[in-house]
Amino acid sequence: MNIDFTKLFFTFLGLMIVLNWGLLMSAIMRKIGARVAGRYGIPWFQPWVDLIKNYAVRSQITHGIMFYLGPVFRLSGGVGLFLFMPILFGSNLWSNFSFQGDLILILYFQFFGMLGMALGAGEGGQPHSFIGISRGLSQFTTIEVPMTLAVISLAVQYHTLSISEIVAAQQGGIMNWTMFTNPFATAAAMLSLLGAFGHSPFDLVKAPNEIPIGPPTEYHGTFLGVLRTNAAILHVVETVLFMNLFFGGASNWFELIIKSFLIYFWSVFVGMVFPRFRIEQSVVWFLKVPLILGIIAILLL
Amino acid sequence: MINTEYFTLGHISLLLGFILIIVGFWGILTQKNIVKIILAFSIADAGINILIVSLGYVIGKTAPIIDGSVVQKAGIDVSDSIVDPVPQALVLTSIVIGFGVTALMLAYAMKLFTAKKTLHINKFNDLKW
Amino acid sequence: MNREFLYIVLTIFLGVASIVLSFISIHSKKLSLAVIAVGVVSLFASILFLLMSAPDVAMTEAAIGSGLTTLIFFYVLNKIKKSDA
Amino acid sequence: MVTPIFIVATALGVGFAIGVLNKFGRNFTGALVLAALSFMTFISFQWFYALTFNNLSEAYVFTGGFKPPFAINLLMGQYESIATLMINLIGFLGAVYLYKSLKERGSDAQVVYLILIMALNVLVMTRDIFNLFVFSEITSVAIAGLILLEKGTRSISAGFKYIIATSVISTIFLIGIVFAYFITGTLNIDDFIGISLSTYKGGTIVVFLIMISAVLELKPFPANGWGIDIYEASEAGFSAIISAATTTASLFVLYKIMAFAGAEWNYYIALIGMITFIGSNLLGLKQDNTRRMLGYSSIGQVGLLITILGFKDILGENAPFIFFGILISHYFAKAGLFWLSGIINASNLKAWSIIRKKPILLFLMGTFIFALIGFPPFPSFFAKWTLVMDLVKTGNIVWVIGILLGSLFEAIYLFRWFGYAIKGDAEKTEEYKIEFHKIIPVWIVALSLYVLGYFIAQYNEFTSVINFIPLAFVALIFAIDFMPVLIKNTIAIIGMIFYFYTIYPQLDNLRLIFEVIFLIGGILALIAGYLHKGKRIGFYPVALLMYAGLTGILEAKTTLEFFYGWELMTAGSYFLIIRGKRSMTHALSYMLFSLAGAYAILTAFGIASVGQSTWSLSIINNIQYIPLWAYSLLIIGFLTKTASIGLHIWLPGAHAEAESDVSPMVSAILLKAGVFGIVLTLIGMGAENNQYSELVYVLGWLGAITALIGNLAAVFQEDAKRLLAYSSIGQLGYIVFGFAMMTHLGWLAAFTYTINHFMYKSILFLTIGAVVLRVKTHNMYEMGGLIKKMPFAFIAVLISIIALSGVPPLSGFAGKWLLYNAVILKGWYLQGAIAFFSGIIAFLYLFKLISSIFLGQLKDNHRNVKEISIWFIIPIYILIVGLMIFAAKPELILQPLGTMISQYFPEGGLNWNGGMATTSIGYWHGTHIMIIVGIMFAILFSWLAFLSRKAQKVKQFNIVYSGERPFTPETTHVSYNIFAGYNKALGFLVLPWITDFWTLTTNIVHDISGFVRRIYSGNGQTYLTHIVLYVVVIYFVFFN
Repeated sequence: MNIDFTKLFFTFLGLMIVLNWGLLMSAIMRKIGARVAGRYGIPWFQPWVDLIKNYAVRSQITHGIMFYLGPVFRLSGGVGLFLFMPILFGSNLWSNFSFQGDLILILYFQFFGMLGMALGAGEGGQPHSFIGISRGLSQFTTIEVPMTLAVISLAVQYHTLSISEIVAAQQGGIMNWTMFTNPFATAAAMLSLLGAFGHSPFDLVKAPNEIPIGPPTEYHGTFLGVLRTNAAILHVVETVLFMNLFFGGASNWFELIIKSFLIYFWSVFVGMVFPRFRIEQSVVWFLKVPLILGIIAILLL
Repeated sequence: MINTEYFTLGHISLLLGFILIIVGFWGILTQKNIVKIILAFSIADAGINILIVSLGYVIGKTAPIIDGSVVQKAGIDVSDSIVDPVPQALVLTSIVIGFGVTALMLAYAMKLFTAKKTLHINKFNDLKW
Repeated sequence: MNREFLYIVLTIFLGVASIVLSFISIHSKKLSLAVIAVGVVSLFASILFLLMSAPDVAMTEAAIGSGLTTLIFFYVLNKIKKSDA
Repeated sequence: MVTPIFIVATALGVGFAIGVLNKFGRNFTGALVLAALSFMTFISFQWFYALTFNNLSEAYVFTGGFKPPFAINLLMGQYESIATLMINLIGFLGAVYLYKSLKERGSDAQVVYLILIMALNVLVMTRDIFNLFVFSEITSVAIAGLILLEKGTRSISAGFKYIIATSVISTIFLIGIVFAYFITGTLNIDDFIGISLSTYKGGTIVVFLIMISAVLELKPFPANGWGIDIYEASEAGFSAIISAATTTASLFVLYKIMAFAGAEWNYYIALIGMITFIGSNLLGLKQDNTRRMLGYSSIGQVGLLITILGFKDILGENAPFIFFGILISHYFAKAGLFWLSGIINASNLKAWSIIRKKPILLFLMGTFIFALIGFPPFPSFFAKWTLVMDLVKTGNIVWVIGILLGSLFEAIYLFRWFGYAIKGDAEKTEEYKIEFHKIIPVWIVALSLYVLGYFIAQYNEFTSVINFIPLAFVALIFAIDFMPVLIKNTIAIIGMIFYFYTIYPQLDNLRLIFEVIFLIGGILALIAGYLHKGKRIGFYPVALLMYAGLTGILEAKTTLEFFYGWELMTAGSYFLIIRGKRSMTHALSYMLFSLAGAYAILTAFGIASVGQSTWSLSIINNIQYIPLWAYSLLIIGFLTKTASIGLHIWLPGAHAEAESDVSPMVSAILLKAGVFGIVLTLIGMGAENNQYSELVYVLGWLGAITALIGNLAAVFQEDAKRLLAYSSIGQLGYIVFGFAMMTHLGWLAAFTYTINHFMYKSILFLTIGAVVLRVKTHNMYEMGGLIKKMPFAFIAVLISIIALSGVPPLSGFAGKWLLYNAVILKGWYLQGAIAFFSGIIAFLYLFKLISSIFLGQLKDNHRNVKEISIWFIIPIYILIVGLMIFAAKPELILQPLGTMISQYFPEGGLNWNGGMATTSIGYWHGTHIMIIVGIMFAILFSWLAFLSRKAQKVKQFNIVYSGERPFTPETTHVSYNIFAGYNKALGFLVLPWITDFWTLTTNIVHDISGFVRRIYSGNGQTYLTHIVLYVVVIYFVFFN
């Protein structure tokens, strides 16, 4: 591999943009949530404040090597997804390293962070971490089923697994978007997105109110900072993935911001409306409607 | 009417032999007393012996013993005037064997009785399945 | 011819008697009676053998089938009776 | 040459002499009997040798100076010489065994014994049918007399039942003989053959009477209650004589009678035999008395031999070989087992666990059981093989199924018994002593089985089969089994390395892949064996036997060699599995599934050989007769070894309970034998151009469902090794799925999985096994926090689970990526989706595995455990290096694989551009991804490490849990049933339906067995009724 420093610079720049946009987006969403609930909410810059505070905490504790590795795996997962994702259509500089692997790489790289996080959380020995992780993994398995079906459907539809080519195939008008050419796959994937973001009704994994959840209480300071950084990046990258697959991709940053915001908003919106599922309910739910939609998407091919 | 051609000594004995075998078998299968079962074997044995001899018997021929009653002429096969000797030899063997088997059965009967103080065959079923 | 007829009559008589005796032996409640009946059947059989030109068979049957067999039956019955008492 | 009449003369002469000389004491008479028997054996052997090797022609012996029919004549032909040799030999050995019993009973018993053997000789040799009757009566009387060698009421009633039953039978026989004489005027069998008896008026009835009594003498099911009792009730040494010698003679009588009965009888004889074979073995299932069970087994074997007699015309020139092959195995093995049962003196099967105290007896017992079932290298293996091949070739597949079904029943109870012996709970530790004169005959028959096996293998088409090098090596290891592990392990490893070195140039690429897995994998697993102290008796011979079988499969050029290797491998792995604690039942079910699978393969090979002139393995490439069935049978057979769903129930227990270094052998290595078989079958179907799309379609679904159910079941396990075992089922499901796609990419994916699974499952089983050795429990919820104690083990598990889960950049991703591409290109979307769903489920159990064992709180009782043994770390890290190389440079393996697969699927392979692999839809650069992820990971790690450089290491319980600080690990315990919610949602999928199904099947079969055996009421008179009814039924069946 010849090291292309221009491209490396752009990649790093893109990562920064994505990070900041992710932080801003989460602030906006929390604000919206608060307003819907009749509260005032946080200021828009709160996530940056949190992040800086976290990185600045002086006293820290560690439970062992895996305690370190957990957040690193997690952040590697997020950054890696970004690295293997073409961000803007038609731009070589903003396509990162997406030419080293295709959609399957993206799908499986999601697990990199999951796995590392699960292990890191386990190292602390906090039982709630186990509970949270086991619930998260349980739910995650079924979320991936409709997603897989949708991806297969897409791959067959466009006869490629390259994200860039899938985006390319959707150019030339809104009606070419997968959303319209393959609505069932889109529907299935969008439902699985709800689970992937873990907002209500699928937020038992984080269960922010009832129990002190494992990782975010155990992890603190720089560890938590790393996790928050990753959350911001990951949210944007996931929305970008969906944008690329179903909504025609983006040819400039503005389009990216609008589309990713709307996709993200969808999950927040649903979360506002529905109560929380128990874990077995969400597992079964994902194996009902989204699964059927996914199967239809495949059968219609 | 019965066909008189079959109404001969040999045929009657043959019939008798069969009947005795059947009666004997019937006894073997129905009697519960071990000694009686052995007796039934004896009856069947007698039946078989009668059967064998009657099969070898030919009217008007004498016993397969070369004595005065058989006209001996040089160059003439005596087998024309005597009954078939082979079945009789068989019967002799069969009688002896039958006796041996009966004796062995009786020895068993005695041992069985000593063991359980009964001769009822249904009581000796400790080996099964 | 006459002798032939006599033989047949004798055979029939012996046959019927044997069958009756064998039934008696199978159905009698008394074991000793049954043994004697079988002995007699055997004896009749040896007469029959004589009629059918088998004198040596007849002798053997009379001696072993009728005589010895009956003897060992009684021997066993006695033993059993003794050990029963 | 001593004329055969001396066999009779010697016995009679010595018999009379003993009557005169018994004042010299019983030892003298006993010696006289032995001398007589050895002389008789010598005569038979002399004739056998001359007739077989010196081309002497058969000899008639005329007695009394007359020609038949006025005198009796004896025939000594080749078959007669074999039969009399067998009878006299077993008579001699039996006399040695019974020496004390006979002596105790006096010289009369010795004479009766001698007369019995003599009578059996005459039964074989005589050509006079009335003589046959006389000597069968003598036999009956002698047997009835000798039954009384055993004291007690049971033997008396058994003997009485025997004598009345044989009297009834001989009455029927005598009537038949008399009428035969009446209508033909002769009693000579040769005359009967000449004049074809059944053409006479009433001839068929006569033949019927003679035939039926000969059959009844062989104790056909179900008219055989009287015959079974004597096996149970008489003295063990005498049961051996009845089972071995009497049976041989009676079979010979039937053979002689069949010679003149006419061909129309053959079918009915075969039918009678088959009913006996299946029925008797079915009833054997329910027996818990050893002798009685052996009795059922004897009768069953005789049934099989009767069937073979019925097929003698169809089998043609192979018939004698098949007949004697099975007869001799039965004869030696059953005699040996009965003798053993006399030495061990444990009437109940479960009580046989006391045999363990004398491993050498266990070895003998195993020899006999494997010989009975028909494993190589025993004669029965070759005979059964030939039998099945010939029957299938002549279109008698239904009969083959019957034979295999009966054999399976027999295997069930014999191996259950063997399992009790090896692994049963030792209830009472009763001492038993081995008398010298009793064990010698057992040894002789056992060794004879091996020797005969060797010689039989030289019989025409089998000559090339046995690669004796691995077997000789196994024998060598067996011979030095008394040495310490260090020496044996080193020799084993060096031997395997050397063998691999010599063998690998001869193998094509396909086989080389598997040879590497089998042998190199085996060597790595053996390294862990250095951990063991002491001798580890019995381990090395069986492990090497398995490897010999595995390599035999690969080296096989013919179907026979393949099957030979397959059976060796099954035998070896059975012993490996049963070595584990609590593995008795699992080993049994493993053996039964393996046998059933092997029988399916055997039948398929038979079908494949129809219309072919060669045995070459390539005949499965071109099956002409019912190919779909043949391929289905092959696949089913191989799927039992890959443990596909439905056929998997043996696997979890077998793998979980096996020893720590055996689990990788039976999981990572052994299962690949099934994979190899499936590959062969699919190639045979014609790979790309196959016409069996339905079959592979079904196979694909089966693979996908296996992957799903296997992985899902793994999620809910609490036993670490059981979890890995279910995981293996799932992984093998992927492999089957990949092959079933029948595309280049599908195969590439499947091979990638095969290689990967070998590596990471070896690592996982070795590591977990080593951990289990340290912490003394399999239960994950009893472990925890071991990362601090065993960092090497943790890293190994971490790397292998990342690889297993398919997360990039490690090698598992290669398989996932290939499979995804293959599925999309093939169009199997739904199956593919199921396979991927199961792939994600793998995360659940992998997380459970690593976190429950290594993360969380360290348990108090594990505070002093040490790192896993260095002998495990070495092979584990060698494998990790392999895994890493595959991940970093996938093209090193995938490119040659692709070339190899191109032979079968020339189209649709990967395009390689440097390290970049592309398909028509996707692309992947393994090396670059590895580098990118590595660099990124390193940067981020150093960043975090820098940021939290001041982080303070805290004590174990520095956590807060629901507002409390825990002070013992137990209060933090959530590793039990951690996926409870998942279980509520999806647990119904892995309810043990399949186990229930097999349990139900087993129960039904056993209930049938229990119900049917009630016909054996124990009442002698009922048995007589059976005989009479049997005659009537056969009469109506035959005369229709």
